Amino acid sequence: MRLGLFAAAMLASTAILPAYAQEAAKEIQPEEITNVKITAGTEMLFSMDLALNHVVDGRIYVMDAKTLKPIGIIGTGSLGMAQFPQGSKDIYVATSHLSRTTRGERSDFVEVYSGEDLTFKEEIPISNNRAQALNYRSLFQPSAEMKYLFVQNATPATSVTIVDLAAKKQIGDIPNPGCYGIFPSAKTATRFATLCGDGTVGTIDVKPDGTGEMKPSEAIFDADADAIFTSAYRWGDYWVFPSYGGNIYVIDVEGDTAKLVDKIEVAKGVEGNWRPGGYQPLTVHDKNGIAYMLMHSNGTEGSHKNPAEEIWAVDLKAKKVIGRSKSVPAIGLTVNQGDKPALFAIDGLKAEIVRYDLPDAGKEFALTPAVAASGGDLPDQVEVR
Amino acid sequence: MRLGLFAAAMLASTAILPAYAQEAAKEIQPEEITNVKITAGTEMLFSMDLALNHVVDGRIYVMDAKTLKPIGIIGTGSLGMAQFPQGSKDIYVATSHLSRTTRGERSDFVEVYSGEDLTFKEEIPISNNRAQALNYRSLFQPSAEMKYLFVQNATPATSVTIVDLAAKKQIGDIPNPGCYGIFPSAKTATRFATLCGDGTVGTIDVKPDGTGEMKPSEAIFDADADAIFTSAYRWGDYWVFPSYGGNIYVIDVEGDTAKLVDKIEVAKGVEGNWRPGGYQPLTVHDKNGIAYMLMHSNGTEGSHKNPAEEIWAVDLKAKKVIGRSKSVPAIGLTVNQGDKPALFAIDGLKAEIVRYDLPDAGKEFALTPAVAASGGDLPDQVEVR
Amino acid sequence: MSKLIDKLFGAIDHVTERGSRQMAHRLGRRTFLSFVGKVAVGGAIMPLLPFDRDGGGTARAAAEKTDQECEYWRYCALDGFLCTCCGGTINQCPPNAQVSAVTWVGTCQNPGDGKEYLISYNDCCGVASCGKCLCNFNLRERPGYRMGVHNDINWCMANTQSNYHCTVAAVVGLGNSNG
Amino acid sequence: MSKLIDKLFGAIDHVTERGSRQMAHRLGRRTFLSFVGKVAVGGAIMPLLPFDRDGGGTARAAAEKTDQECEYWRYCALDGFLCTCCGGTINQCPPNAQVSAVTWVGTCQNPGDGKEYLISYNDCCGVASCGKCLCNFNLRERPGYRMGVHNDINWCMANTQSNYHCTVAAVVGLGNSNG
Repeated sequence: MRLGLFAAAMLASTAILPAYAQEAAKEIQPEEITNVKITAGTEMLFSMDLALNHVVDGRIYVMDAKTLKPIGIIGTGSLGMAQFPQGSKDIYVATSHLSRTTRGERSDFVEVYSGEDLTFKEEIPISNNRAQALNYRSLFQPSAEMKYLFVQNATPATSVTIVDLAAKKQIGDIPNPGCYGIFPSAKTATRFATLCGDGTVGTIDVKPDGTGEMKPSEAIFDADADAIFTSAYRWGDYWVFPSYGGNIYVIDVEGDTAKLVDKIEVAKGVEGNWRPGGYQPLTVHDKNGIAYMLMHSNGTEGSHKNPAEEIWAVDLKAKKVIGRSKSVPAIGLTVNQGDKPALFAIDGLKAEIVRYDLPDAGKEFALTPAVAASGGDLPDQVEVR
Repeated sequence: MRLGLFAAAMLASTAILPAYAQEAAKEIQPEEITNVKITAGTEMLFSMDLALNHVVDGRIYVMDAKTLKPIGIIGTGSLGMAQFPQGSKDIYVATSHLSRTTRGERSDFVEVYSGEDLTFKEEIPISNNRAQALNYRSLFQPSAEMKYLFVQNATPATSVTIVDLAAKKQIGDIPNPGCYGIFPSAKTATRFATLCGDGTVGTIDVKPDGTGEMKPSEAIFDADADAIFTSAYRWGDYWVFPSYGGNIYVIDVEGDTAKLVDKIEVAKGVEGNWRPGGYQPLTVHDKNGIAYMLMHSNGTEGSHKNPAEEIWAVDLKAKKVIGRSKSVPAIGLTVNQGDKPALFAIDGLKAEIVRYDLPDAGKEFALTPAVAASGGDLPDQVEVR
Repeated sequence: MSKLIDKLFGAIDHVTERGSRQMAHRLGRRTFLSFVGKVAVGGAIMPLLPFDRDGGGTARAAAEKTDQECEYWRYCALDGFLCTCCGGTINQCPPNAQVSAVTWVGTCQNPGDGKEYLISYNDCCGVASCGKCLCNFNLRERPGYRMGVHNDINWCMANTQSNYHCTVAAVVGLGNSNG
Repeated sequence: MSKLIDKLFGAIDHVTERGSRQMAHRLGRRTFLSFVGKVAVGGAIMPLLPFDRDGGGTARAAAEKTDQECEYWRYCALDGFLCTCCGGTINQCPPNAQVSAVTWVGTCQNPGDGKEYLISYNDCCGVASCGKCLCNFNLRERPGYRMGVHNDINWCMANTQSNYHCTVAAVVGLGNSNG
């Protein structure tokens, strides 16, 4: 029952409630009003909604990954980023709040929410310079061992805020001028890489005092001719990037400076000028070593955010396309990492999340449409854990 | 030019801008980027958008009343109320902001915006107990002579916050238990009336120290059998209320206690059981003494928010319906007060504002559809000044 | 029962502060409690409500509406987002939303048994507005001068986390609308 | 010109604080200004731009698009709400929205004269998001490591009032995309 009928109770005697309601109480067991409990171990799908029409009120729609039935919502403020680290039970949000909703003073925070019941746990103040951008997974990343959280800043000068998770405070703000995006080392908790406009990849080692210098790699890509998307996925210790021109760059950021491991020319020799497109155009099933890419035909300069017509499966070891399938007009894609893999795509036109079931490991590539559900007003990132 | 090209300038030399853009500057006069100036004397239409799907981010869409072309937007926070006093150049908003957008500490304010350029001017803190309700014009009213602003509170216990406009501060919070809505006296700046659930109308005189006692009228209406809507308009010194049952109550609040002046049985004897409906179901053209009402047929208990099928014109002096016309499914209605009157209706299904031109004074009632424009996500009040 | 009342009053004093405390004082504690006592603690051992909570079985067969549809019988005076579309159930808020401390009520007829029930419409609070399944029925709804049956206001008003998220519809008693 | 530069630097120092000041320092003041100088003050006395601002006349005849449509030629790299649908014009913010202190640029071909122009996309800031005429074209757009041509970020970032409202598209120079 909780506090349910307070209003009715309080106001009954002052003619605020009609007489019939005052007579209403009879011998019946009133229903208790409580909260839904999330079943432990539920695989969750997270649709990040930019909500551009109401940009101060972004949110994460949380769904059951199997059925896409709603579980709840987490508010993410103004152009907030979110992270759902595998192995963690928490959800991290880096965002901004304005003191008067759409105006007034800006305050930035890393916020921690429980992945078990979606409740707010705590907030860590950070400097007010984080990139207020569309949801790109590379703008907010945890380090190896969850020692740090890294937040990409832009004023528009770029730098990276370092949050110490044990101390629960910001310990540094390291410039990465001309560079953007955070790609942490898998083994070294103090190390991350960043993509630079001159085609190099910078590596930054965070010192205990929160400072650090960027060490450039050799030139790895050409931002004019074949720009790399900043939405990347891990494959083992590597980071896997799609490029505007239809290639996959496999980059090793574990060392002192970053190295190009492989460049797979996915679309080469295929008729129709197919290219990757969208905001999250590639995902990798780590165990199988298969990348899935959102591809559109007749690609041109400027088509790099076009929704997909097909999803391609690329075997990263064999370095070849192993399958193609029709797709909803998707602008974002992720894959779960279990033994029964499924793809989750953002239908950019319907603003829906679509689940495609994938064949078991070793079977031929095919997509089986399973379920679809609203992903919010303008979802631009999808994650699963 | 202002500060336009800062980013490009700043970043040009670091390979962040492509070479062609660095070469781009040629002999050409760059356009200056400025602000639109609103032509003085523009009659403005205000569509108040509840934006329930993003309830923290309510807004007023401001349009040119003649063309319904957009002029600008004023953000109104969480379930904010607005007032556009005739004769004033300012716009007043009573609203709430949360410290973390959708969570955290609540702070309530009266905010003042310029009616000349829609910019924010100042805010007056008020106690955090105002009614966070749909937009009802009676929940936020100025006194005569603009001495006070009155804000209806609900915790759910009801009271009225008194804001002294000269001192720019809250001076009182006067209980109106069992009552709701504010209907200021036209002549006495310290006096307002309020509707009560027992069918009386309370009158409160604000003392200089911000206190006051409520004096009940005789019973004026029956909240069970013929409840009065709380959205009312002025006709001279009177307030005009529609009722669920299809009547108009003309109430005089100028005296020590309120008095029923007239009860006009608008729908009596008309086939089809017509009733008023919506959130703002009646408006009055003060000079002509004509009330316009949103009417739906087959009215029943619970149909009082149904959208209109017709708009009826009621001559308040002659106490009779002088015309009926088809209407969009309207849930709100207002009329401008000039010599070329026009009605502005909220189409509740399309979320549009529709302008109907009215015949000149003395001519037969007819509605001429003029223009329509988006009123936001979920407009629930419309005003013109 | 005294524990329930203590809890209720404690919460009221805490959440609605001056206004409701004054009100309770003005009305007298006994009057204040007379209604709540009957509804909240009457017939405490009845094991089950006489209808199916998910709208299945008899009730559903008669009504042909699920609790994710506006026309479901319990929603006869509900204005808001159905929590059943937002991760909640007919009487449970989504995992992270506070149950509102105060409510409005409706009296709705269950087509399954033809009886009327008193429905408590609790808002769920403190989370961004859900935005799904917006419904608006107003049977016996009245303006704010009958606050206990008024649905055009945020009933999260008395919670520490006051943002509106969605609305549940719990049966809390038998009703009698006298028609 | 020095007045313009003072104004520019003053504003930059004020609004973007540490980050951009460091950046300007690191790059050197001369480098920093080399691009702005050319664009902002080149050919200061040309009376009119060689096309119709409202998309009428020759330009419109060729393009058949008004500046309230996404396909209008100036919007070739614009991602956001058109201010022309929000109470602004092609190069004027609505009355109460701040012009952004920083911008991204595009190089778009005007079908009216076949020439390419450098377009400054200024966001208008400090007012609730407009929500009308959402457009998204990305000619020569690049990720944030080429920040000056990146459009997936809030360019109100350097304003005291940082909320995104809508976007204008002002011609600030002749362009040359080399194809």
